[in-house]
Amino acid sequence: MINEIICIVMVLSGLLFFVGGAIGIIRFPDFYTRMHAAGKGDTMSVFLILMGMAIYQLNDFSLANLLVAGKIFFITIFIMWAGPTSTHALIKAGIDEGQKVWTRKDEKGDPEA
Amino acid sequence: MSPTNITSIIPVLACLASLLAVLPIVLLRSKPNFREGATFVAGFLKFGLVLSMLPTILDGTTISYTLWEIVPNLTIGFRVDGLGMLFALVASSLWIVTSLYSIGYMRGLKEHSQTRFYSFFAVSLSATIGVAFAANLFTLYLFYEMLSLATYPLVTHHQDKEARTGGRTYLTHLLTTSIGFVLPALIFVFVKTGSSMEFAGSGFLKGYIGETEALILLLLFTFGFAKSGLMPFHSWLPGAMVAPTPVSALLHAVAVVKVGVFCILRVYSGVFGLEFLKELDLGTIITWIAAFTIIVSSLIALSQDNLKRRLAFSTIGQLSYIILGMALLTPMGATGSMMHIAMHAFGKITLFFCAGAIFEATGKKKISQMVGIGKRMPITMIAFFIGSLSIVGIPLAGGFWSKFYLLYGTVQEGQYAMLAVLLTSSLLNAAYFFPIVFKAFFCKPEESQFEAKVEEAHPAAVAALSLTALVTVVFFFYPEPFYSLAEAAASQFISF
Amino acid sequence: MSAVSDFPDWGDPHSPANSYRLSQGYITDTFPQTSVPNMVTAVLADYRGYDTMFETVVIFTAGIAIIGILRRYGPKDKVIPEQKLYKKEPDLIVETTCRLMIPIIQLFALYVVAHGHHSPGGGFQGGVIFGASFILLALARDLQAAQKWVPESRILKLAGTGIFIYAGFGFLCLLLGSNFLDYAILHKVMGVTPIEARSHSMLGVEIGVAFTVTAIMFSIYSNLASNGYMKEGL
Amino acid sequence: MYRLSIFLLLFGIWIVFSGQFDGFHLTLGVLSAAFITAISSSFLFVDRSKGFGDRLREIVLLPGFLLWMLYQILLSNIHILKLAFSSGDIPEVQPSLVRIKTNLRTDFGKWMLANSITLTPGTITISIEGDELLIHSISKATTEGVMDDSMERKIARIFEPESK
Amino acid sequence: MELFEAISTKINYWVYIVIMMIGLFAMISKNNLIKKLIGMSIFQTAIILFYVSIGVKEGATIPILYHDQVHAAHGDHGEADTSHGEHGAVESHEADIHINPDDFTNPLVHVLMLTAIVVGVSTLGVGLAITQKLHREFGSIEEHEILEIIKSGK
Amino acid sequence: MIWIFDSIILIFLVVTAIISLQVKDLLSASMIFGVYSFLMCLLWAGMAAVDVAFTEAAVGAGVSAVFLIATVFRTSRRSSD
Amino acid sequence: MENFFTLTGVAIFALMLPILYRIIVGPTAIDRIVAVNMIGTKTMVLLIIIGMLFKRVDMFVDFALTYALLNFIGSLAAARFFDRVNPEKQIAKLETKEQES
Amino acid sequence: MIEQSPALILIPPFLVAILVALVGFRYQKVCFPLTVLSLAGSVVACVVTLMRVIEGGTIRYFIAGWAPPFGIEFRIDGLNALVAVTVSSVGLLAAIYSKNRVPAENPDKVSQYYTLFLLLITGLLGMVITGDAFNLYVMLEVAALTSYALIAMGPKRATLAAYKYVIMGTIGASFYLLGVGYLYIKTGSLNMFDIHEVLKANDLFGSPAVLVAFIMITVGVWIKMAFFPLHAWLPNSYAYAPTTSSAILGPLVTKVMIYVMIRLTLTVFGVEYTFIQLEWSNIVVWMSVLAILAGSISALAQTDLRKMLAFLIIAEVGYMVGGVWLADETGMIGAIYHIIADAFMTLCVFLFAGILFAKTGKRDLSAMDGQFKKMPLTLVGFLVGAFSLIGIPPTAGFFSKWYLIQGGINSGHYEYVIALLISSLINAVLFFRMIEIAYFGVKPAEGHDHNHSSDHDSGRSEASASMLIPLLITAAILLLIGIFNKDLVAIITDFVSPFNIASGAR
Repeated sequence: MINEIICIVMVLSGLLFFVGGAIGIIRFPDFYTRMHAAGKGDTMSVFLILMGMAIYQLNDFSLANLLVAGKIFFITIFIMWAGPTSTHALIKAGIDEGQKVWTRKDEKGDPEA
Repeated sequence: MSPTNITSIIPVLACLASLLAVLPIVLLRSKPNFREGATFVAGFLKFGLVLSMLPTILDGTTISYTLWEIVPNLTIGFRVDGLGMLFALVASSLWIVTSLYSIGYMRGLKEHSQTRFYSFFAVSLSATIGVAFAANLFTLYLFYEMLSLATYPLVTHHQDKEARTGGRTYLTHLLTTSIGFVLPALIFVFVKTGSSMEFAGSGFLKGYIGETEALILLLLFTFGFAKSGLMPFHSWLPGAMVAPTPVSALLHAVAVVKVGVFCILRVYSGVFGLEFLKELDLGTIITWIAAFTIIVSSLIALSQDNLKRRLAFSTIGQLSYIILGMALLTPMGATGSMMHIAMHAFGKITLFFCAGAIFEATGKKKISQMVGIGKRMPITMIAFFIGSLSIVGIPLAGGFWSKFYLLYGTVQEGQYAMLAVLLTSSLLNAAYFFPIVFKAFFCKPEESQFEAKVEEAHPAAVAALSLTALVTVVFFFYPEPFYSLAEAAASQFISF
Repeated sequence: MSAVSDFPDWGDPHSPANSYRLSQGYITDTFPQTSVPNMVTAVLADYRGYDTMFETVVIFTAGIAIIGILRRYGPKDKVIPEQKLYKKEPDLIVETTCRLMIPIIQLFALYVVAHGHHSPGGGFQGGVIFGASFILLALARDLQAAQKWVPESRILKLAGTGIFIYAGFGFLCLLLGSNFLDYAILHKVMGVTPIEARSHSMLGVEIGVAFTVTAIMFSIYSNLASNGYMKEGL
Repeated sequence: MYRLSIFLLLFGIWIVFSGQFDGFHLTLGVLSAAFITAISSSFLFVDRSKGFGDRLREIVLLPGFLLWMLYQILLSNIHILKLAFSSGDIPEVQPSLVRIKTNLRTDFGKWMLANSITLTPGTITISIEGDELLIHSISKATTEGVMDDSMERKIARIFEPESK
Repeated sequence: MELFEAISTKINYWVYIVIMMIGLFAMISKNNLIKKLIGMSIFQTAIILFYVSIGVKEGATIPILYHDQVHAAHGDHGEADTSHGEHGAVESHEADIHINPDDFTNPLVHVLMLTAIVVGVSTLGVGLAITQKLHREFGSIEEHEILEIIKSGK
Repeated sequence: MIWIFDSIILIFLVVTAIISLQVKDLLSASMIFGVYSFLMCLLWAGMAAVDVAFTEAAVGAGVSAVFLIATVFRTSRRSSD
Repeated sequence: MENFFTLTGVAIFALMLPILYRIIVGPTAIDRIVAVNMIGTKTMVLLIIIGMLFKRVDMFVDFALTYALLNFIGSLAAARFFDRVNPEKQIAKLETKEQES
Repeated sequence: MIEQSPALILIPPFLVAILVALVGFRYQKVCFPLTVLSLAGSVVACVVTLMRVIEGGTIRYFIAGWAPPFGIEFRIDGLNALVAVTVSSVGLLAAIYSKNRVPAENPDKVSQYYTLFLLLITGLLGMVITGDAFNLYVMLEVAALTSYALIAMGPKRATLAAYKYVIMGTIGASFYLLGVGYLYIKTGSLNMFDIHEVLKANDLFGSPAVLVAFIMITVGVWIKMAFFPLHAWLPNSYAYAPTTSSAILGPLVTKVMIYVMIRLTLTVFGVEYTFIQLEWSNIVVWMSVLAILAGSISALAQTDLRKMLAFLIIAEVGYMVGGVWLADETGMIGAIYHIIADAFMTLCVFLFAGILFAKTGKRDLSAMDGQFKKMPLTLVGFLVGAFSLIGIPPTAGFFSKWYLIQGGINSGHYEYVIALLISSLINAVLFFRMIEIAYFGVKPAEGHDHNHSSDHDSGRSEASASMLIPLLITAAILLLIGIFNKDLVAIITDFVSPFNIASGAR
């Protein structure tokens, strides 16, 4: 039961961060800032949700389930490696492509132009 | 009256004799003498084989041999009867003569590709004999097609522009009609009867098809065998005149056109049966078509200046005699038409030989240039005269007899219109042949028309044409073999 | 067409016309007959092993086809001289990540191949993942690095070996006197029961598939990415 | 020795993956781990000079660091959330590019640092050039956050104890 | 609700047709060669969707046996493994394992579609290779441009 | 329960399919095709076709998207339609 | 609990909508790619959730992992694409501009 | 070993294909002998299987030993075996022909070429001998992928043609797959014979799903065989592909697809359903009439030799589709016989086109200029093929036409008969135009200078033996299967007659 509650809490908070990422990706003005939302929001929320699942999986404890939880944990580790790297790669790609950095100072123009 | 039948492989051998001759001809291509020797050997062999069957056939017996069942229910079979024998006899004998002539002609003109010429000549002859001895419609068609293709290289032998056009006309006509008309008709017959389409003395189609179908089939067959030169599909014949003269001779006298006519006769008698045709009263249509062709072609012939073209149109007319005779659906008409196959063959081949000889010796093709040539080439022109006699149908030449029987047939049937047609056309024949002879012998040539020396053609050619002329005369006095063959055949077609 | 196709009685419910003895039979009989809990794998590699063999051949064909279409050999085609080849500036972050990942990906790929019997996966998926590890290397460094690891000749060898393994199992059955691909006969060689022989042969077959897929996936990638030169990639 | 340890590591991972403990699958595991060790062991650890003790210390200290990182990620997410839900046209957003210098020497250390910076609030590493990191920062505050080198020191304590 | 459910069970088939038409349309009408290939992939996927939809059974699980069933078969038959775990679907462990076909989706279509996916990716690969070759030779991947080049070039 | 997922995914599928064909930038098109593949994979997972989903995940998401990108890189990125 | 997972799934789908919006509208290709990357992550989570619903997570974990992996490869490939098509690096330019402003 | 012959049909080309890919990569010389050997092995296996079929009736071979609905089955009857023999022997001949051409046209890629070549044959053979609807799809794709590549390995325009082929071929194959899916929904089976049993047992013939399945399968197969309105991919592909490719694709791919159509109509859906219940025969026959006419007339307009032949293939496809849909036993026999005959005659003319291209480097008809002098033997081989396409007696083409026309008359489809005849005539025109050019030269000699011209190119230069021998063998085969067509037809009849296709009465 306690597992379930932990799970629900974690999943919900994960969802919350997802919402943050999703809103962020719409609202943020330029590519780089959106990248912040995407990269960070995803990593954390995936971590939370998956760990929630893993904990729920341990509800009835057995070796098999432990291993499944271990695998889920492994995925999260993986995400934590891969997430920043791909964020980094993409943001670098954006710079290579010549995406303009949106700055507060020129407020007159279209931020993305 | 059912003729007794024996099985023998001789017809096959007769057919194959010339086909196999191709091999030595090609192998001996570097030695012209041996090559032509091979041609002769094959020719005599073939003639001998054909002749060896003659007595049997004259007894009223047929010889048959089934070679191969190629499609279920359909065989490649050989069967020799009177009509086939008659035709085979003419063809094989004339091959020898033509070979003789062509040696003279080809060597005289130093033509190129002589090996190819002789090979395809031999193949054509095989096909011709195959047609003559075909036991069923299918075999007939096979050899018919084979003949069309084998003669193409002969027609276009010169390989120049004219030859190309002529050859194209030739093939277009023949293939269009054979594939477009004969083949469907053939398959239709096969589908309807389901039989093996063996020629029977009195036809086998009766009872399988209705009147309309019969009419359509009849027309398909009649026009389909376009080698016979019936009027709408005749134009290949003058077109094919571009061929070397021996080929023209072969085409117009022996092999090709006679094959066409022969096929038509075969179909009328062996497939439909003359009685069946009579029952449906289909003969009249054919006679009118034939009559039209006769008159029109004769009229056209009058206006031709090129000798070979004139002969070609003459041939068209003469062929229609044969069809007309058969379409009269009387025994006498049938006999006459069959005899005309032979008689016209000998007559016309003589004429062509002569035309070739003139061309070889002088290089002239036009009639208007031949004034006074009779003095220079007396033998040739005498032969020409005899040939014309035969074609016109005047006594002292074999043509008289066949025409006689044809006329007799019309009278017998009471078709006086046809009688009139035949007579008119004979007059026209005379009108377009005799002036040539007259001018040749009795008019003075304009000066400088001929070069200094104009002599007779190559001896072989002269020999050949005199031979045929002689034979033509002989047939007037002794038409017995052909008459009895024709009568035997006719008696099978129509029970008296 | 779209209108008509609605007519037949579709149905997700568990008893449409498709619960014919075929699928029923597959579900109930696979385990007793082959001792493989993953029915898909069992059907794939055994009942319809012939299909799968040619599925592998399709992959192989695609690889060869792409080499045939795109590959450019010879000095005259070498439009880009060696020194003008694109030199990627090293990116430490990506490279390190990939370096750490690649062995684990490969291990995972092998795991997928080996556990096709018990969980989803099998030769094909494992092969793709394994191939992806090479692609990852090529992306992280450059094509040359990956090429050094699996040069073209080795790709072909690998791919061919894979199919040979598959067909070899089939052929062995044939030689032992049974039908083509009838693994049960292999118990004579393996020394286990026929059922287990089927199970083990399936694993062997999957390994063959994995070989081929690995090689061909990388081959396709390297050809496509280098436009046939195999010199510089994406 | 290096290969053996890699092999053992991989085999451990295999067991996590596999979840089957019968002989057959373990054999397969040994084979695959050996295979991977054979073909790509050189990828895992570039720096082989480190002794066993160093590795052990890394393993011991890493979880702590990870937990701290987790906390940082949480912070960064909250930060994003705050930004996302703030009204108006997000006044706090004021991006800038920053260059910071690092004292870390090893590639692995730099990598760790870069990734950590990416995961911490409001900053993303764009590139590493020599010992300089180019960082995109979302606001003034985060720029300042990245300037202090506490993170770098933590990483250095784990992976490069001899430096500093 | 009944009606809604009826529609929702058939929605697969409707959508498959829609997707197929999208793919077909793209294959036929697009000018860009890569777009065409993407359309082709979508088209193929639609077919796979159709097939997989055939095999679906309401309330059935993935076509892999439960561990318990496997163990029951492997272990001694007499020793009944009582731990059902959370899976209630296991019927019995008596003499032999008993597998209820309704509990598992149809594995056959999955097998077929594995093959189809593989074929799809192979075709895509070959198509892409041909596209690259075309670009190499004509310098364009727009069909109408290529056709113009051919027309003007020869 | 899963049919809810199914229906949502199906709608998404149609949308992504259309987008990926309408986008003028081929690189985006291939990436969006990747999304399409993701969704397909989800759909199949939802339909209990695990192996198919696995394959699609491997092929659609990973390999074929990379192939497409490689080709776009080697040819041209702009599309007239 | 099952309902909870279903609702979670639906919520994640709902969260895909804004990302989808970014995909449709996304002014540049790279925006789209970022969005695609995000959808990939969400898909992975969804996979696990589906596994939960089937009560067979052990089967679904494998390919969630595959998924994460290949998603990574996909975005890496896209990034490399930009790396290659823009050979002159613009980082320096960007910085100078930054300093000017 | 003899009872394994069905499996052995496929194994030699399949395994050797891979061997070629492996070994040939390094040693190019071994590719050709290996290819020929393996195909020869396949031919032997096919012939053995045919003999067994003739002796003992249908052979059933269970792959992997599972009984039919579960496993995949080869069910080999007269039709299969005949077509298999045809396919493998055509493959063998084309392989021999390819000896010099492949290194000439694709110097770097010999091993790949042969691998693809062998895999194509494998795929086609697989399609022919399999008894499983889905397996057929897999084989179809093997064959399709290889043929895309084989075409795309040609020069510029071939690539575009190959692209078109990829698109069309995929649509076709996918339609086929969909059709199989519809069938599977209704019957739950994939084995062709089993499907038929189920359809019959549950009386599903009225179901719209089966109807849609039928439509989809038929349309899919039609696309693949380039039936007239769906033929757009074919002409350019075959015209611009490497010569060996067109020599193997032209004869085989469309023919095998027609085999597939026959197999599906007869075995899966059954005669009753296809011809009687649907009442589509008339429409399809009219379509085939259109196909024949369109193919022939388009062929007339071509100057490119191979393109012309490609259009002729479209016409020939019309023959066969029409022949099948005449719903007449003889027509069916004719169609099946025509598959075999047409495979060889198309091979013959494509081989010739390849030789010509190799010799002159020209694609259009002017390449024929005066070739009679230069390579008479080659021309003889070509003539046989041409005559066969026209339908001139002793060759196989005549007899197939014979049966087809017979079927047409039997079933009262005179329009089909007429179309067939018109097409024959057009073929005649086409080929005699070519023969004329070969015989006379483009600009015919002006009477006097034929001596001159014969001096000019007196040198005879036959095609090299590796090209000439297959051509002559093909020509000989054409004559042989023409002359011995009765035995062939007996086998076909044995196969067709149990289906009780209505004969005659209509």
